[in-house]
Amino acid sequence: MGEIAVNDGSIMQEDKAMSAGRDITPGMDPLEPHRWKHGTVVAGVPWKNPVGTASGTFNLDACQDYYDVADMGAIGTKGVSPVPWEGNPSPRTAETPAGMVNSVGLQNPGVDRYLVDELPRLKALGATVVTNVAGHSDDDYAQVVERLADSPADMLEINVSCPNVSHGGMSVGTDPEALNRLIHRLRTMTDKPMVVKLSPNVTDIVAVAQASVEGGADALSLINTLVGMRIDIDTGEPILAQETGGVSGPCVFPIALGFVWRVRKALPDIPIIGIGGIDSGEKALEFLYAGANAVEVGAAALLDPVAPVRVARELDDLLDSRPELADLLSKGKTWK
Amino acid sequence: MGEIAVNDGSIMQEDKAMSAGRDITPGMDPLEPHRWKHGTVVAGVPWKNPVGTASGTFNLDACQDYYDVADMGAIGTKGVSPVPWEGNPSPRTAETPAGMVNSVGLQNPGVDRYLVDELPRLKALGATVVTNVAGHSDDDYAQVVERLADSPADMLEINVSCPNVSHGGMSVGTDPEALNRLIHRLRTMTDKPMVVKLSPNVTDIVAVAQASVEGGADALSLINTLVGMRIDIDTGEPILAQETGGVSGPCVFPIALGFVWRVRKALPDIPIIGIGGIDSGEKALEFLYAGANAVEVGAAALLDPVAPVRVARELDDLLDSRPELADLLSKGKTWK
Amino acid sequence: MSQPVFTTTEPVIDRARRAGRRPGRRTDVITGMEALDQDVWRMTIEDPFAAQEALPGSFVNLYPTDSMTLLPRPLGISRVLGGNQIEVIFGVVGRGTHEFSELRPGDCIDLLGPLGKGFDLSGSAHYILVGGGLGVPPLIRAAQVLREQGGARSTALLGYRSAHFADRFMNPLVDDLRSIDNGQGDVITLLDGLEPTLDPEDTIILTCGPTPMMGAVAAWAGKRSIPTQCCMEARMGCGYGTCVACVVDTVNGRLKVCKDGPVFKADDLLWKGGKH
Amino acid sequence: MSQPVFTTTEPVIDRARRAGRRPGRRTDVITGMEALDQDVWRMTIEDPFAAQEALPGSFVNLYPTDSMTLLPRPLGISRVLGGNQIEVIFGVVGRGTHEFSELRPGDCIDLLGPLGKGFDLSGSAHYILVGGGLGVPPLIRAAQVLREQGGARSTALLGYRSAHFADRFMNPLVDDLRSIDNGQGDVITLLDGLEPTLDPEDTIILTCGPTPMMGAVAAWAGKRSIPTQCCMEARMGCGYGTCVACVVDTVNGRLKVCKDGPVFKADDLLWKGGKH
Ligand SMILES: Cc1cc2nc3c(=O)[nH]c(=O)nc-3n(C[C@H](O)[C@H](O)[C@H](O)COP(=O)(O)OP(=O)(O)OC[C@H]3O[C@@H](n4cnc5c(N)ncnc54)[C@H](O)[C@@H]3O)c2cc1C
Ligand SMILES: Cc1cc2nc3c(=O)[nH]c(=O)nc-3n(C[C@H](O)[C@H](O)[C@H](O)COP(=O)(O)OP(=O)(O)OC[C@H]3O[C@@H](n4cnc5c(N)ncnc54)[C@H](O)[C@@H]3O)c2cc1C
Ligand SMILES: Cc1cc2nc3c(=O)[nH]c(=O)nc-3n(C[C@H](O)[C@H](O)[C@H](O)COP(=O)(O)O)c2cc1C
Ligand SMILES: Cc1cc2nc3c(=O)[nH]c(=O)nc-3n(C[C@H](O)[C@H](O)[C@H](O)COP(=O)(O)O)c2cc1C
Ligand code: FES
Ligand code: FES
Repeated sequence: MGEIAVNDGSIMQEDKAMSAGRDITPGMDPLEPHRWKHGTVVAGVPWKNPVGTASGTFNLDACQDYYDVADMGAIGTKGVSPVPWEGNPSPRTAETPAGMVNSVGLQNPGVDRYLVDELPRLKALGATVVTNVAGHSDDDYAQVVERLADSPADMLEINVSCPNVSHGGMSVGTDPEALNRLIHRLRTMTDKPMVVKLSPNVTDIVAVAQASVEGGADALSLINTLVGMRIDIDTGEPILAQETGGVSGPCVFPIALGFVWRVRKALPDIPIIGIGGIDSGEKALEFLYAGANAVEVGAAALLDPVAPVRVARELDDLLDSRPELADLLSKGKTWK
Repeated sequence: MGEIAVNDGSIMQEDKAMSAGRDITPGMDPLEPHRWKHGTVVAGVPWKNPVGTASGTFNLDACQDYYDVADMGAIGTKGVSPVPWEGNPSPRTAETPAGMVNSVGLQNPGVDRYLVDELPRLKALGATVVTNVAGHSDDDYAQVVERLADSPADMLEINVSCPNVSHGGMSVGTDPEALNRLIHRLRTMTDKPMVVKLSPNVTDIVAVAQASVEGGADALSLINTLVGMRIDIDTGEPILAQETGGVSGPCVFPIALGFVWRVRKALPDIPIIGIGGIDSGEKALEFLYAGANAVEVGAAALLDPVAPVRVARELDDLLDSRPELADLLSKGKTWK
Repeated sequence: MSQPVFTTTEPVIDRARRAGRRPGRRTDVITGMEALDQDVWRMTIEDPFAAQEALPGSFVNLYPTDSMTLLPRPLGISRVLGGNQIEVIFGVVGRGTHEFSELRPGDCIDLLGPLGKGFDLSGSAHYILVGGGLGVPPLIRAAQVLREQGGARSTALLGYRSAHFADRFMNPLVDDLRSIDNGQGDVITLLDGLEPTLDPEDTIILTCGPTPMMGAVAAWAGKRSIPTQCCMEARMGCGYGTCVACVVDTVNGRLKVCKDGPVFKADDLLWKGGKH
Repeated sequence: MSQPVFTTTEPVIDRARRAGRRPGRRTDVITGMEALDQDVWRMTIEDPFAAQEALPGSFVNLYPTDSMTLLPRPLGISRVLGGNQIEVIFGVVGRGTHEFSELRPGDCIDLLGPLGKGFDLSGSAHYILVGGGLGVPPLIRAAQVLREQGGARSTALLGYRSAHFADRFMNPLVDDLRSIDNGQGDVITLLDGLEPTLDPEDTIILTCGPTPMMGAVAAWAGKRSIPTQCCMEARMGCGYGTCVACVVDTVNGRLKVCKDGPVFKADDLLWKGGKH
């Protein structure tokens, strides 16, 4: 084997994909027909694989062009509010190193429209649906949960962690007492498995997690976005119209993993959906070892529509050689 | 201008540098002799340019091989404790997307050694020195500040935000009352400009900032590292011996910027040193527009010893075309 | 050591088609690269799917490789060439387009698309294509489709900052081409010049360019009751309709530029500072 | 469009020298690339500074380009070639070394160094170089320096998992070479075999390889009072002594592998589970 003279094109392509901050498995085809081998159970709800879409990064009309939504472990849908919300002014996105910051501000057509449009269509397609609930006040959340109580949604995810709305959102999610009160109230209104989505913008994640569980949460999902921003050095002004927004993408991965780890240590039994920077089966697997029952893919789906399916496929294969972990997950248990 | 057939080597080199998450200015030579054009003032202390080294990422013996320490706006030195600390077990670093996580745990030879070794040598070389103070308890901090009170250090930086020590460190920095008490006590012990270094792992940064200022802080520096971790998927175990550590590097940049922005909005007059993910003059400039008086370069210096000088040089040139900002900084004032 | 590439174009497209879906992001080969002006480039890319599905007004997401630039760069398709290539014309604005400008034939680039709803070219009328600078590319594709459809008359009115870099692509595709640069006036000057020959009842305006320019064109056309379609711009998070980052205010609410547009009826748009 | 490159090797080195400093991170050209075994590569890099300053035991930081792999990859310098090139021999372990293995002559790589304190070769004695697998490279450089210095006798004892991939580089540089692989035994087998010919008073052992192997060698030598130097490994944050990530416990406290080492006296090291 002597000196090798030249690079060839195929290496370049793979190098490029990796350097763009995308974790990819060479040769992986997410659309190839696949029989899922390793399922999970989150708060009693079976997922056919441990990978879902993260709220706000899935839209049925947009995504079903690219993959079969029934292939996902679960579909997390965009936050719905009691009435349509028009969100924040534009621009709503900026780039950050290995990530992005958004200030969409929960623009959505409201729960009534969701109930006649996206939800029934998703169910008809065979999806397991996690419906994300948004509000500006306790009453808002209550109104949405009430409307969803006897809908076909499989799980409700209470979003008390959006940094992009001025009331409700993150302000409830960072105050254990207020949060406990809210979850208590919502608990009386529905028997559906209720997931509380936690904010990373807190001093003590365990206190917030505990407040949710004591309030009656069946599961926790974390993390939502971290507060952040970018500034345009030509104008000296923030790039986002809303000034600050929520940071997500690969850059938040180690931070999200640390949050899941700490919550799992403190609360050994609560089901956890790990979210934050996942763009490969390997990163998903780190979350499972940190104690998550399942994961969701967010920003990565914005950069490639089929990313969630690809992550699910990669993870399914990685679990083949980890029978102990796969077995725990399939029984609704977690690592350690 | 017809079709162009081939790529050439020089383009490749620049592309590579950029894709590795390094922001570089082509052609920039940080070691070229340079007369600094744009200084700043932090809590009354003049810096010859607005760029310092961040604590824990500068070591005199290591760095002076590569550049003249007097070229920096200031030299932030590693946290010193009352007695030598041996830090955490190895491994102490892991990689994360566009960043790293460390759990050094403030290994340092103690304040006595610092006073006869690194500090006098730095002063003899003409450096402006920000001495970082570490402790496990209020008494620890007090002891170090006492020893430093009539040392030649130009500023003291109270590190109440290290996530890698079990007592003191981050636990003080996340509790406004405890922090206020500590700073109050230290204030009585020294007239040196006292900077409080804040943790990003808090719900309400403004409360912590305010507690510091009311306690007597002359300036704030932020951010220290964010709690995070990585897991080895071959073993299922954390990569760091200490399990979790502190995340830094380009990935934290938008988050750090958002923290500085919010503190500046709430406290228009307190001097701020912005830290987090800075690896170019442009990123430094974003911090100045967010309201910082100066910045410090941390993780970027680990990846290239001359990075702090390069950032200072790039910023010095960028400020040429921003006379209004340069003028404010030179007077100890900030943007907006 | 070299492993199979994860997404060469053809297999990705084939598999998606077999699955009844659109192909996701894939790595394409650049077939041509030409400097048209200072910091303006023309790039051709081999991608049979994009070539076959490109509507007039469609764009593609191109992705830089730098980890500071994860978000898509939406660029309008200017022409389809030879059935399996698309052409884009882009200006160097920031880091992403700078990186693109350094690519050369044989290099690879990641692509998603084609994306977006195109111009409605079903009406039979005299089409006036009013373009400004780097807004011209989608209008070239519109002219190409009009020419393929046959029947309709087309006139292009193009405004540039300086060099008339896109005239030579537009020229063979329209019946009449008039262009102007900042030294001489703007597209409204051209519209005013054309007006005497126009029958408002039999005219459709397609416009693409800076938003203030399109606002002025829409106002000009509105006064004359000439139906106008505008191809809008917005900062995008995904480019394919999933994130709601790219909104524009319309009489039908806040819509997504990437999926509900980029082409909107001028009458439906709420221009900054109220309607028109 | 192409701008001057920020750090070609020569100017960076020249400027640093003029300023009386060491050059920072720079972009070098790869001059040779050869597969030595399954997943073991030999790479040569043009860098006059590293070539001139390389001590026996020095390493260089090489940097992958992927944004997931920002930290340095420390690799021992195995030889200096022609006065302006260095050679490294590395195994493919993870993402960074995988990326390196796909580079080819003419490609570029970022480098910092040479770094670290080397073996002390000042004693006149019979040097026994005991290496394991990918720990052999720094010993090749030690043999090269011993040969350049002249005078001292040298014997290499090399242990491999399977293929004896480094023998052909070590062989011309030592007086005697004995190697072994897992099927036959380990370096202790070789040491035992050599023992009858050794005069402990006139012997110095240099060792580099997996830590347990070096521990065993140090214990073997300790019993016979043969002075031993070990070239240690640790996960690094910076590689040049600034971050205190890479520590090893010694009788003199927790020291930095990158700057106080990588070479330490076996007697100074506190081996896991107490001092030998
Ligand atoms: C539907 C559509 C079609 C377009 N077609 C063309 C075209 O044919 N030719 C052409 O030259 N340009 C076109 N643009 C604009 C082009 O997308 C931007 O110039 C490009 O994204 C700038 O990227 P950058 O990295 O160089 O700039 P940067 O300023 O570094 O980009 C930072 C971020 O802002 C976004 N951004 C910057 N400018 C714009 C802009 N004007 N519109 C939308 N996002 C922007 C980038 O995509 C990126 O996310 C189009 C935009 C849209 C929305
Ligand atoms: C002073 C020194 C000299 C070395 N010389 C050689 C040599 O000549 N030839 C050779 O093949 N290897 C050598 N190594 C080991 C080499 O550095 C690692 O194999 C390499 O860093 C692995 O990188 P990766 O990206 O492939 O692995 P990954 O596991 O993906 O790396 C992840 C992180 O762990 C670090 N890491 C992983 N393994 C090691 C290790 N064994 N030691 C230190 N850090 C590690 C990496 O640098 C990186 O920061 C040396 C190590 C040190 C400390
Ligand atoms: C554009 C965008 C919109 C989002 N909208 C919502 C939302 O409506 N509800 C919610 O709970 N989280 C929302 N999120 C947060 C994500 O669900 C996820 O928690 C976060 O982005 C971290 O994951 P990631 O790093 O994989 O993106 C949104 C994120 C993005 C990027
Ligand atoms: C290896 C390492 C050691 C650090 N040690 C200290 C320390 O001793 N005291 C302190 O206040 N901050 C310490 N920090 C935090 C940095 O000073 C800085 O606040 C943080 O890394 C964010 O900046 P960056 O993203 O530029 O690295 C350390 C950071 C790193 C990476
Ligand atoms: S950019 Fe995501 S919806 Fe348009
Ligand atoms: S790796 Fe930073 S001190 Fe050794």
